[in-house]
Amino acid sequence: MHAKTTYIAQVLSISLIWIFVIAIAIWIINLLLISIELKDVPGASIGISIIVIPVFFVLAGILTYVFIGLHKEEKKIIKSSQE
Amino acid sequence: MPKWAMVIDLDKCTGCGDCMAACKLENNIAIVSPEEANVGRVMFWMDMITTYEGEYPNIKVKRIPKPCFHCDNPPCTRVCPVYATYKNDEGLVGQIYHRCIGCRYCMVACPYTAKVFNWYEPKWPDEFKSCLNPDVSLRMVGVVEKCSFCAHRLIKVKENADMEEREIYDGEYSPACGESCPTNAIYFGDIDNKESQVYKLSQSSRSYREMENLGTEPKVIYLSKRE
Amino acid sequence: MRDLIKKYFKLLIISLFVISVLIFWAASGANPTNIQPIAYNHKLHIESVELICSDCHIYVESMPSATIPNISICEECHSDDPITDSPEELKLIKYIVEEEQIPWQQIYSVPDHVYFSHRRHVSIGELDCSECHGHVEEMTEPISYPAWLPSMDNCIACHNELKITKDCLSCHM
Amino acid sequence: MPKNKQLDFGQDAALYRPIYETGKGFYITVCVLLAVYLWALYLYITQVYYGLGVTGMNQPITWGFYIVNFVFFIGISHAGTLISAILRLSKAEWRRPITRMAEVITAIVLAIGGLHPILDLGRPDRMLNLLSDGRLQSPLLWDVTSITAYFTASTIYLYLPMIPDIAKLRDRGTKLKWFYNFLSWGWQGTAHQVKVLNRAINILMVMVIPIAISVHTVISYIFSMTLQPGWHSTIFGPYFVVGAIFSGIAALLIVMIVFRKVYHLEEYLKEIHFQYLSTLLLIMSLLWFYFTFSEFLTGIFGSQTHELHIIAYKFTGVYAPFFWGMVICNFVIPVIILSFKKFKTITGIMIVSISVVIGMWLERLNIVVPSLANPRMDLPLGIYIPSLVEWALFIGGIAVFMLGFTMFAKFFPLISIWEIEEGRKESIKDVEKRLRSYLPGKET
Repeated sequence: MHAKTTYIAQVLSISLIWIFVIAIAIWIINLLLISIELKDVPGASIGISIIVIPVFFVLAGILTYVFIGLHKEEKKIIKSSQE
Repeated sequence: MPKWAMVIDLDKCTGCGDCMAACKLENNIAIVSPEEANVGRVMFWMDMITTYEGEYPNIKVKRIPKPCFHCDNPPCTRVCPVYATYKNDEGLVGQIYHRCIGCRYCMVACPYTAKVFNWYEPKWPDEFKSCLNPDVSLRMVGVVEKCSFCAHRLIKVKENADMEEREIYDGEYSPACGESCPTNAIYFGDIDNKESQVYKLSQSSRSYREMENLGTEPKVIYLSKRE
Repeated sequence: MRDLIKKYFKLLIISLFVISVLIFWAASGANPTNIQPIAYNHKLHIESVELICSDCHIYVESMPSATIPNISICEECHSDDPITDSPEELKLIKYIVEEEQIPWQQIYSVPDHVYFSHRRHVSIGELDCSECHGHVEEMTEPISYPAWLPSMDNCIACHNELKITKDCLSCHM
Repeated sequence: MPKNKQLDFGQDAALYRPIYETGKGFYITVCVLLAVYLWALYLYITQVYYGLGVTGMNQPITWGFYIVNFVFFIGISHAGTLISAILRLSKAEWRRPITRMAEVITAIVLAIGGLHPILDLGRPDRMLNLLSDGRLQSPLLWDVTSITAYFTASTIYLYLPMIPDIAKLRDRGTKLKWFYNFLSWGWQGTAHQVKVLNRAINILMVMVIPIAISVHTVISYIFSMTLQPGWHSTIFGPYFVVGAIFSGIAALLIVMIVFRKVYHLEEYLKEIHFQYLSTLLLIMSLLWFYFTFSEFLTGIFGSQTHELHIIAYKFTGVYAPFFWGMVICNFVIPVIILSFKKFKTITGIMIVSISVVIGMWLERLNIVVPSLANPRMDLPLGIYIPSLVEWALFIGGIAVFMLGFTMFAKFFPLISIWEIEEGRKESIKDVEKRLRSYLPGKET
């Protein structure tokens, strides 16, 4: 029971980073759209958004990769110890 | 689209400072206390640069009125993070006080030091409060402000012209400084219109602009025989 | 003490939520009752007397502000003798006799840093009053809330639709 | 220290002890720092209430301490992640006790430095305008995005190598077991988990280096994108990065020396670590001097009026003492002390590090203020005297950093325990193998 609540909390915290990253992506795309609408140097905005958005997604991806990798192993250990 | 520009004839200018006073009254610019002014927080949209050359008793004094130059290629608008300062189609560089977050990046980027900042909530002596100009909004603490070429006058002038279904005639729109100048040293008009006085004066051999080498293309043109 | 807080914590949160929702609902949904000094009937004046907007709001076509009618405009038709048997007219006559202005409440207003001109919209732009003010000719009650909120979003929406300038300096000063 | 306690913690007792034993000193430090922080907060609230008039800034000098400190703190933050990533990448074995501290400095100082532009805003209540109507063309927005990216990356980079240590603390059992349990992500130390973690760390350290370099380059762009003489220079990007690493190493050395003393980590932070890091510091000092020299030489040789004007002002004007102080602190003292083995003791290194941190702060001041004090137009020279509020927020920033570091040290080991253990177990073999591969002859 206790392990389960911890796990849920961990999943929530991981989804928090995804919310953060998606929010940043939405923010930058919003700024990009504004700059296109106002014809205010959209080139600069496009350049920045192309670099920034993938960087954030890769960072969140690495964190998720580690999280999943560690937990898979933990489940295996628990299973084998029960058997 | 017209392109508004100002010509200041320094040979006519007596350096009286009437333009500064007219500007201050027209645009509801806050009156800063003497102590504040001494530490460099005085607020002028139309400033007067005073330089002294030579030594006593042979001193040459130069007085040059300096508004915002409304550059055609403004360095200030490029750095603004929130669209609070921008150049519109008629070449006016606008400052939107209600959007400004007060980062003062535009002040730093301006090579002409044309902008001023509201360090405190703007204040006026009681006698001034009753003669604030209702056409110009009051600024609040923590925003940047600058000469607008009296853009509020342009709105009215345009509306009058539209009502009468005609074009704006040369000299109809003039900022307060130009209107008040006792020697008529300040001309204002559409520099794209080849008929306008401003265009003709800008072609004069006496004309020069401040720091043309920066490529900012200021739209305030000085006329002077000196230099 | 701790248990008590724990026990009632959920209840407290829920009740706080319910109260705030109620307050919000009350503040937004509730119609303010008549806040004008006289229950002026627009419909009556427009239909039976055949007045048009600019008869009373006299500067709507020629000046930036349309103006709320001065009492002298009412006096042009109304005098000491009541025309109808409405009790509201008696109130008006009282103002006329005492030579006082009617304290109308302004409903439509823009902030200090916005320049809004009626003549720009009505005479030059040829907009109908109802575009912003709604169907005034069917109003039997006086106006107590704006039919259309003069917020920047609303202004920009219309300027976008009609392809009018969105230059900041054309409205802000 | 009673000896029987040492047994409970095993071999690396010195690393665990600060977490399990809370002395009086800890509470006193926290209270003092908290008081300083509250004082600064109070003064900041007065600034929000009255306006930026309470600072010493004025019309030509519109940027002052806040921007200076912003650049300074972000510079310090380069200590960490960048150094630790480079050391990890180059497989320098002596990195093991250093990386964690470096990463913590980065994460904390970056958070503090990143907030400095908000202190500088005239209307902090309109911050959200940046979200709804920001302009990506403005270098300030470049800063916002790159600092956010760096902060995210460096926090992850701090956290991931900490997971095994957190698991160790969890298994040992403390009061906050749920907390460590939550953070340890089910680490059991199996081969697969180690592989996953190492792979993630490897990807991250490659990613972190360009992000870190971009952050300080972009901060220099705030200045060099304007037309101001003294700022409008292409050298600014690398110059700022070098300066940042320079001050970062110095800050790292100070932290290492202080915590070595306080937490008795002499066993782990040995003389050799300081020797290596201070050699790096010496190199950075020379590099810094090279950049400064070429920056000024191009200015003087080109002799543009305004450029020359500002250089002359820096050399002889009101702020000249700060300029020469900067040269002494950043170049003269480090070179003299670090070049002679006699002076290169821990005390000597401490003196150098403090002087470098001060010198780099003076450098930021010398970049920001003199250029603004000399407007291009023939206006009177500006003068800037920082007010109490600005000093308070500076001191408050440092206090928050120290507070953050102390709190971190309370909850997590300051030296990576598992990496030390790994070093003991494997790296000797590893290094030997690597060495053999360098040498001529067959690898056996």
